[in-house]
Amino acid sequence: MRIGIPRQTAPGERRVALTPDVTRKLVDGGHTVIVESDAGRRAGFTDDEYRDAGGEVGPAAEAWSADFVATVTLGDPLPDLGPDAVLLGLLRPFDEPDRMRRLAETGATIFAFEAVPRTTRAQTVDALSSQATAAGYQAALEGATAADRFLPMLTTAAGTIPPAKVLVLGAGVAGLQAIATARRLGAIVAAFDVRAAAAEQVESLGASFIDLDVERQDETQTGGYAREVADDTQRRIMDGLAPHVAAADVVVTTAAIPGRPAPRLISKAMVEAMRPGSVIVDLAATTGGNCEVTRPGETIVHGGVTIVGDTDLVSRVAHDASRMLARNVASFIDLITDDGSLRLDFDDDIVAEACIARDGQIVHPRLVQEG
Amino acid sequence: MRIGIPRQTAPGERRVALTPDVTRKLVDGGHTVIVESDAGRRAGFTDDEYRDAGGEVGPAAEAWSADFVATVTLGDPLPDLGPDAVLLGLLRPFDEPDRMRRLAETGATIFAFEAVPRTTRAQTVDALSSQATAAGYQAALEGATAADRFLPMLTTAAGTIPPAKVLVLGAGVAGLQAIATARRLGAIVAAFDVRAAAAEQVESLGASFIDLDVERQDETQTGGYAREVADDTQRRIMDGLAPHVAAADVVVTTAAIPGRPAPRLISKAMVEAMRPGSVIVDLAATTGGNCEVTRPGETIVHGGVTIVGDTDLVSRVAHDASRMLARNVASFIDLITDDGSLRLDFDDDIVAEACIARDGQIVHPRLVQEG
Amino acid sequence: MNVTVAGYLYLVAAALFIFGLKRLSSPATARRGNQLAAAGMLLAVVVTLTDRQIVGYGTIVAGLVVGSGIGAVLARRVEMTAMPQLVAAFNGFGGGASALVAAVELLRDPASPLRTLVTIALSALIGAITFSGSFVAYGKLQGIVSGKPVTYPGQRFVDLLIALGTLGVAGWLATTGSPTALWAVLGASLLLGVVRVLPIGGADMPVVISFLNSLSGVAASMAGFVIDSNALIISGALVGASGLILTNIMVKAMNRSLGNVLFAAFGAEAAVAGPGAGEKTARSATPEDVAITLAYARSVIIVPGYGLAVAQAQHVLRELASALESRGVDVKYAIHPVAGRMPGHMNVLLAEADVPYDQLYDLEDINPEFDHTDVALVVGANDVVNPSARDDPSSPIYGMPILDVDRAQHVIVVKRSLSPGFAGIDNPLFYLDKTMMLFADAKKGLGEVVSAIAEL
Amino acid sequence: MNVTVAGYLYLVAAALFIFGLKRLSSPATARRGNQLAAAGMLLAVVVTLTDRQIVGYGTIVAGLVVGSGIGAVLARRVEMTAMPQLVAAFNGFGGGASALVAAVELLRDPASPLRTLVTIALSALIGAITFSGSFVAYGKLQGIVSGKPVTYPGQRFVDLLIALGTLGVAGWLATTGSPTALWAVLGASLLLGVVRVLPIGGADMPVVISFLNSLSGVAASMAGFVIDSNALIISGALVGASGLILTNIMVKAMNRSLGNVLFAAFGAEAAVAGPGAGEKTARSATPEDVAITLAYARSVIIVPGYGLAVAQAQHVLRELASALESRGVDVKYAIHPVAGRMPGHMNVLLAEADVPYDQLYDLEDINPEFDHTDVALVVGANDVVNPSARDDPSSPIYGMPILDVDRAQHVIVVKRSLSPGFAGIDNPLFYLDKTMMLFADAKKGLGEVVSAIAEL
Amino acid sequence: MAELLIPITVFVLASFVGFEVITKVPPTLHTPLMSGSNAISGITIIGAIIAAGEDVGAVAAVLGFLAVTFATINVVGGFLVTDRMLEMFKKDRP
Amino acid sequence: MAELLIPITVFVLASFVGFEVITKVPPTLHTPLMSGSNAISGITIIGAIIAAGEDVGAVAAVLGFLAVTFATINVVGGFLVTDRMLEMFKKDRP
Ligand SMILES: NC(=O)c1ccc[n+]([C@@H]2O[C@H](COP(=O)([O-])OP(=O)(O)OC[C@H]3O[C@@H](n4cnc5c(N)ncnc54)[C@H](OP(=O)(O)O)[C@@H]3O)[C@@H](O)[C@H]2O)c1
Ligand SMILES: NC(=O)c1ccc[n+]([C@@H]2O[C@H](COP(=O)([O-])OP(=O)(O)OC[C@H]3O[C@@H](n4cnc5c(N)ncnc54)[C@H](OP(=O)(O)O)[C@@H]3O)[C@@H](O)[C@H]2O)c1
Ligand SMILES: NC(=O)c1ccc[n+]([C@@H]2O[C@H](COP(=O)([O-])OP(=O)(O)OC[C@H]3O[C@@H](n4cnc5c(N)ncnc54)[C@H](O)[C@@H]3O)[C@@H](O)[C@H]2O)c1
Ligand SMILES: NC(=O)c1ccc[n+]([C@@H]2O[C@H](COP(=O)([O-])OP(=O)(O)OC[C@H]3O[C@@H](n4cnc5c(N)ncnc54)[C@H](O)[C@@H]3O)[C@@H](O)[C@H]2O)c1
Repeated sequence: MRIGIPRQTAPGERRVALTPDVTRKLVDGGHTVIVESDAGRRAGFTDDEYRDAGGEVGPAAEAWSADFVATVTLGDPLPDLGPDAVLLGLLRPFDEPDRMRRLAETGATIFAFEAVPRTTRAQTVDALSSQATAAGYQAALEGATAADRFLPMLTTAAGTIPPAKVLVLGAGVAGLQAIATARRLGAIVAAFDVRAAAAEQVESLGASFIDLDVERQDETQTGGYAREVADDTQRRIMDGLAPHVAAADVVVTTAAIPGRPAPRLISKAMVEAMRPGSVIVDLAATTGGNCEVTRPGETIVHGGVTIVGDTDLVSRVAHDASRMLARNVASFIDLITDDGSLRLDFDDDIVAEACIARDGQIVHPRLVQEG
Repeated sequence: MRIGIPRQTAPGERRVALTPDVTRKLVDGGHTVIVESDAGRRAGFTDDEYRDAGGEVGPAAEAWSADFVATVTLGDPLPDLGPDAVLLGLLRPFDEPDRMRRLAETGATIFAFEAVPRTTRAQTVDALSSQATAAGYQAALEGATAADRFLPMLTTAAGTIPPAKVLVLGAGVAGLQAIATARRLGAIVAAFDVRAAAAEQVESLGASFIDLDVERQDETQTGGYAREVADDTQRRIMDGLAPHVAAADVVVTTAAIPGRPAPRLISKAMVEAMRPGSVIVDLAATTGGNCEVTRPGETIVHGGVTIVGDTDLVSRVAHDASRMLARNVASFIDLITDDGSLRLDFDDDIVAEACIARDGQIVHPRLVQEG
Repeated sequence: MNVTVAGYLYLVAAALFIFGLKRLSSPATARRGNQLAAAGMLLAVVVTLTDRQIVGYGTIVAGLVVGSGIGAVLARRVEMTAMPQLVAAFNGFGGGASALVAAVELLRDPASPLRTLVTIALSALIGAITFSGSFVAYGKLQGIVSGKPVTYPGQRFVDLLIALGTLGVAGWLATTGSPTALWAVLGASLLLGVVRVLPIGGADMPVVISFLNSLSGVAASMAGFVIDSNALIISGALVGASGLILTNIMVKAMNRSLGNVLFAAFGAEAAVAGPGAGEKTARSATPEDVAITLAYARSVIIVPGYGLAVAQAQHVLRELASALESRGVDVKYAIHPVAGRMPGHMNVLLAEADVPYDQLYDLEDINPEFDHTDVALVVGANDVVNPSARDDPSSPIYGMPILDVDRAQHVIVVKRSLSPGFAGIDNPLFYLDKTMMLFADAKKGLGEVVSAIAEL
Repeated sequence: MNVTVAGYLYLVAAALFIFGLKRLSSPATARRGNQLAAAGMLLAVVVTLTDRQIVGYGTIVAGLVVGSGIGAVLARRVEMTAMPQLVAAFNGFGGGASALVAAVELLRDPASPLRTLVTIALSALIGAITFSGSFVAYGKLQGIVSGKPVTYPGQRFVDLLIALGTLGVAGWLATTGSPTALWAVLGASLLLGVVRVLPIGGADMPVVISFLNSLSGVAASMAGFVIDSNALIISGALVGASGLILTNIMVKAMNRSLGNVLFAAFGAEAAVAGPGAGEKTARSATPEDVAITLAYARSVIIVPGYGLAVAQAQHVLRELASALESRGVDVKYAIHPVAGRMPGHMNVLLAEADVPYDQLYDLEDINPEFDHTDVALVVGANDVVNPSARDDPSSPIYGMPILDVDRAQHVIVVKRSLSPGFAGIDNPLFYLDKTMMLFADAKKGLGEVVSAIAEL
Repeated sequence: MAELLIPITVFVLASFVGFEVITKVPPTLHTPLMSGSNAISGITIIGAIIAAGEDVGAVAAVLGFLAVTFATINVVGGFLVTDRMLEMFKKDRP
Repeated sequence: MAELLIPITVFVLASFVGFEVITKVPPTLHTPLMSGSNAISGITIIGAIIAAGEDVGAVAAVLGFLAVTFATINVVGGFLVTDRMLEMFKKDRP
């Protein structure tokens, strides 16, 4: 099978969908890999490394016209795909359904990582998890760097500096990683989530869970994801969080509900109650932000509080994020090939569920219903 | 005694020489504290907090005309001091001797933290240490944040990410703190220094020491500081470091020799041998940088390698750095006051050695000789 | 042989028994201890054969030859798993021998003084109980007699009657020396042994055997009083006392009391079975079992899982690993890519406990090693070591790569219960013969294992 | 009293001694053990007084009264620090009594059979050596005799001569029963005791006393053979054997061998003295000493310093703290602002070992607590606990605030030697009476303390 | 009871030794230890030999023969099987 | 030597008990244990009482008196001083 790896064109995007080491594995497995020139440069991989690994380096058109194309995201304009093309990537199908429909019209078979089920078996294909890991790690670091305080406790001749307080809202994959990273740095970490299982998970990282008196959602019925909460619950959550936000030196917010705008957890007033010099890193910025003040894509200072709304956090760890993504891509290729050639097996639940469109038709139930 | 705390005017400087909590202690000790309006704002302290602590908030002139003025650094132009004034701060006397001489002409008594001896008893006054602590911590964080890799090892469904390699050059106060911070984040840390005692100190933080075959300096004869090395030693060091630099994902350099330009440890060629995406944080940028490519005050990218030459790293932890500095200031005030009023005791070795100029004369031996 | 010399040689034999027993209680020296004791026994037998005024060697030699043959064949042939019941049988033979010695002595001189008759009666009584009781225990372990406690209404009353009757005839024997009384004592005691052991469940048999063994020691001691032999008195007392202590240790390890095991066990035995476990049973182990299995291993692979994080047991795990390493055990950590609840969860934990990176192994690197690893120690992991992901195409997690812990010699799993992990499915690993379950919170359980290792 | 009853009562007394000794070897039960043994002794004395055919009670009562008075007064009056020498003296009296018993027996019947004479000779010999040896030990400890080993050229040869002579007269006594020989044996043995103990240094006296105690047990046992008393034989053998084991344990704790202590100690005693320590000596402790001091404390404050970091001992320190906490000891960490070599150095270490923040105390918060703290455990810290910074205006570090560990009840310092810290100055803390030094690399030393605590 | 004083003294002392000797036995050694001490309790073989060596009629002879046989089974089998169990602890450490 | 068989048996067994009873003694207990076992070795007081109770002349009487006195000092003083030492371990733990 010919595998095409185009260079990313979305602004700020530094990742690449395949790395030289994974390229070698695929080539050894009988595939041909065509990498667009400079595709890996911003993630720290040179064209030469791809060549050394057995890949071919070529122009964009060649990468895009392969049997199977793996991209990180979709830029503007949408690529021209032939009806036989197979595309895989973080395509944001539920956030940008219209672009998806337009892409479907090409007749190509389209797989989105966002639609991969969150099952145990699917974990090697789960790019949402791998990229959220990077996002959570980077978010904690950005918060620590931007804060005007030390995270760890320091007892020095010039007095004792107490440890900083870090608050993490939303304890999914990214949130947990942010917790772990802040804990490594020595901060006192607290976290909140609406999922029932989150409390134990937060505590399993040595952080404390903020127990607000709101219904805990049983995630097992929703594929692991949280549901939107009622308005009054929302208000109760915000009221409950207010003192914790005010006391925090660094807040990392990651709360998300797939295909919905991010839940609002921090109001402008709550930001203004924070100590000048403290920081909010809003990982939900892409879907509107968990914080009222967040400006997606920007870092702003509001009343002395820095609010990081940058949407390229994952790209700041492009090298390792690409490595993980590349493994996800390779694992997916494993699922859809047989002895080096394409064989789409829609009986496999991962392949079936990940498919957004084929034969010119949107097939994913969520998009079909909505459309 | 009237203590004046002016607002900092040097560009990028966010620290303040006194914090509200230390203000309260001094006020309780019978002093009057005059804080220039907004002096603490950029370090996260409001004028109200100073007022609550018993300080007076006033214009710049009032702060500068106090009996004793504590500043972080000196801005441009130099302040007007009366002959009775007593000034304390991080004044860079050995780096900017001419400005010091001009200031001395005012007849004021001038103390520089840089001249405080590095003795056990002097540690509470040792602002170089406290600020280097902040610098080292922040440098490691900046390096981690700017790197396109994870620092810790991560075993995930999308493969195992090996831990990043961090290299610290110069294991003084800042270097050791950088080592500790990188280790907290899970990196594999190696370090180098020319001082004989450094190896044990580096290892006491769980990092490994790079043992190049160069003479180890016995620091006990030079007040704890390193001396300049001969040119050929310099070359041997650079040759020895080259493979370590090339393999590192993050390099933090802190090597310094008081009053001299920073030793050159990383050449342009060595930078070019690094993997694109890796980072150098050059804490020695103020004195020219340990890296040939460093541009003081700027972050640049050279051949894919980010070189952070920013000179305001300490100001990025302004809040806690100010807290520590304030304790140093208060400890110094303790040494020069008796029952709430000024009593300069030049028999005290700390007071004597810290004094740069008085009665219109430069008195510090190092500047006297040089001048 | 001079009687005095013989006396001293018997003393030497007794000393060898003492040294032997002492060594038997530590794994490192146990084998040597057994050999010492055997040497002592040989010495005692040789001395007896040469010293005493023995009229006919015929029966003796015949008995020795037949007995050695049977004993040796049984001991060599038996399978490892059948050893406990064999010990029970041997014990029964020993008790029987004591009873028979008493019988012969009585027959030789029914007009012995009272104190001799008392000891004869005791020896016969205890010997016979040991004999029949041991063989019932044998039957239960071997599956010939039902392993379940055999009970019926009024049992306690009947038992009491039999016990009183036995004591009565023993009294008769002691006061009269009548051979009839002897047969009555033997009969009643045999019966008593049977009815006392039948109601006890199979799982408690080791304790019963140990207790009967202690009794048979006392019987030997009594026989020593009868024939006035210090060697018998000392050795019998030794076994009686050490057996009692051992019984007590075993009972404590089961969190029971001896009385409870011997008398109160009329209820059914509680086997640990998980939800959906069906007929399978998991073997529950004590921290001491785990400690010794780990401490005497050459190589241990530790598999941490989400439970380790929940229990925040990373530090005590690291303590355990250092304790093992300082005993020369080779310790590695196998990190499954999805162990825990977030990518890198185990890395965070182990970094906190400062486990060196070079002890951490990825799935692909470690899986080939399980084959030649003595013990896989699974701490709070479940799905990531579930063999059905590999072997059972109908499993919802079929196809997920797992850590092949089931290929190690022994598997120890530390978790609180048999309840499933994240994927919500049962784990056949827990029911393997080679698996021991330490049911405990990981922090507490591992802490106990660490203490137990320190005491080895 | 019936002889048989007396015999059984003696057996009871002996059993009480056994129980007593057993309990004496664990801190929790030691006192009760001593009382049990005393009760056994009372029983034995009462039985003896009522049982034996005693002709005149006069001397006996006089002896009992005088002896009790002296014993009680000495035991009550002595200062804590003088206890070891008192034990030596008591031991000497015991040995003397055994020798005297042998003497009286000989005088009563010089024509006793050989075996009685042999035991009389042994009893006299061992008893007299114990007597004189113990009093020399007493003198050394009390400072009456020089604590230094007394040596002269040719000593070994002279000693050998005396020993051979003693054996010779003992042989003479055993074969002839001559009273002259008795006096000769007594005299020679007394001399032998003196010359054998004089060359041993004062620091080794406890071992010598323990060994002599074991000997006096053997002497009592010999006396038992003489007067045919099982009580004496058993008790004497008990003390003889347990004393030997105890001696061995003590010798091992000093990293020596018994032979080395008794014979090879002709060299000078090595006192640990630091550079510039002048006349001061630091008290070196074993990990076991440290373990028991910590384990039986109510509150412990741990003071980490640069040495902890150098040794990378943070994890084992944390293990130690958890072991103590699980025994109910209150544990805190005192962090000096400049401990280590960089600001926050200790924080980094303790965070790595996951010590909870709320157990860390600043200098100002913890200093008032040392006064009512049982033990301050200083691990690799030096300058930050140097009292001269507080007390000695001439010290280069005078004026630096320190952690007032010297105000705690006991101070334990773990470091490799007496060498100074960063500031390069001597530390008077190490030479305080209340300070024990554990000379070891912190990781190794603390590891041994942890093991020792597990074994308590 | 006077004649019993000595044997009882011996019995008591031996019991103490028995109690003391077994202190902390790890669970895996429970079975071997039980088996080994069971073999020691086969010391009754001495009594059996003496009994079988006497000439007190046919019944006694049969009983004596049985006694020796039983005791020998206990002793020989006991020590051998213990040894087999202990073979599993190959890795003897000092 | 035949008469010695029994006492020697007793001696050997008692020695075993003595060896076994002392297993692991923490160093702080060394002195009290030594002191306590020293008091027990004062059992020679029995011999002393018997010796002093006999009537075999003045010398023997004096020696007997001394023997009782010495032994009593050992016993009484020994147990008392041990008790004082052990008072320091107030905090008995089970
Ligand atoms: N790594 C990831 O990124 C990620 C993310 C989401 C989901 N997952 C899933 O999580 C699972 C991870 O597998 P795993 O083997 O690590 O965990 P697991 O299968 O969830 O099993 C954890 C086991 O730990 C035990 N446990 C819980 N608390 C304990 C305590 N305090 N002490 C001792 N044991 C305790 C539980 O049994 P008891 O209740 O009987 O004690 C449970 O069976 C996989 O199914 C994976 O797909 C992973
Ligand atoms: N905190 C800071 O920022 C800073 C910076 C620079 C200097 N200082 C100075 O450093 C000193 C710190 O005081 P401190 O009490 O922490 O340390 P210290 O006074 O330097 O003493 C450390 C002690 O640790 C012992 N040690 C070294 N390695 C050891 C090992 N492996 N195991 C056990 N012990 C070991 C050494 O004794 P042995 O050799 O006998 O074992 C030494 O005496 C102060 O004088 C302070 O002024 C502090
Ligand atoms: N295959 C697997 O086994 C697997 C792999 C990875 C993740 N997961 C599971 O998938 C789930 C989702 O993880 P994710 O990181 O992708 O989630 P996500 O990005 O969709 O959401 C992030 C977190 O925000 C939380 N959240 C939503 N609304 C909130 C509100 N109003 N207030 C507070 N928190 C709110 C969610 O509960 C979630 O934990 C988790 O349960 C995770 O354990 C399973
Ligand atoms: N009072 C005290 O006891 C006290 C307090 C703080 C610091 N100190 C000591 O003061 C000394 C200086 O600390 P600092 O951080 O201010 O030093 P610094 O900022 O002057 O220099 C930083 C480090 O660079 C090193 N260096 C210089 N030239 C080098 C070269 N060519 N190659 C590699 N490394 C080179 C130096 O050895 C030093 O460790 C240290 O020894 C420190 O321990 C003592």
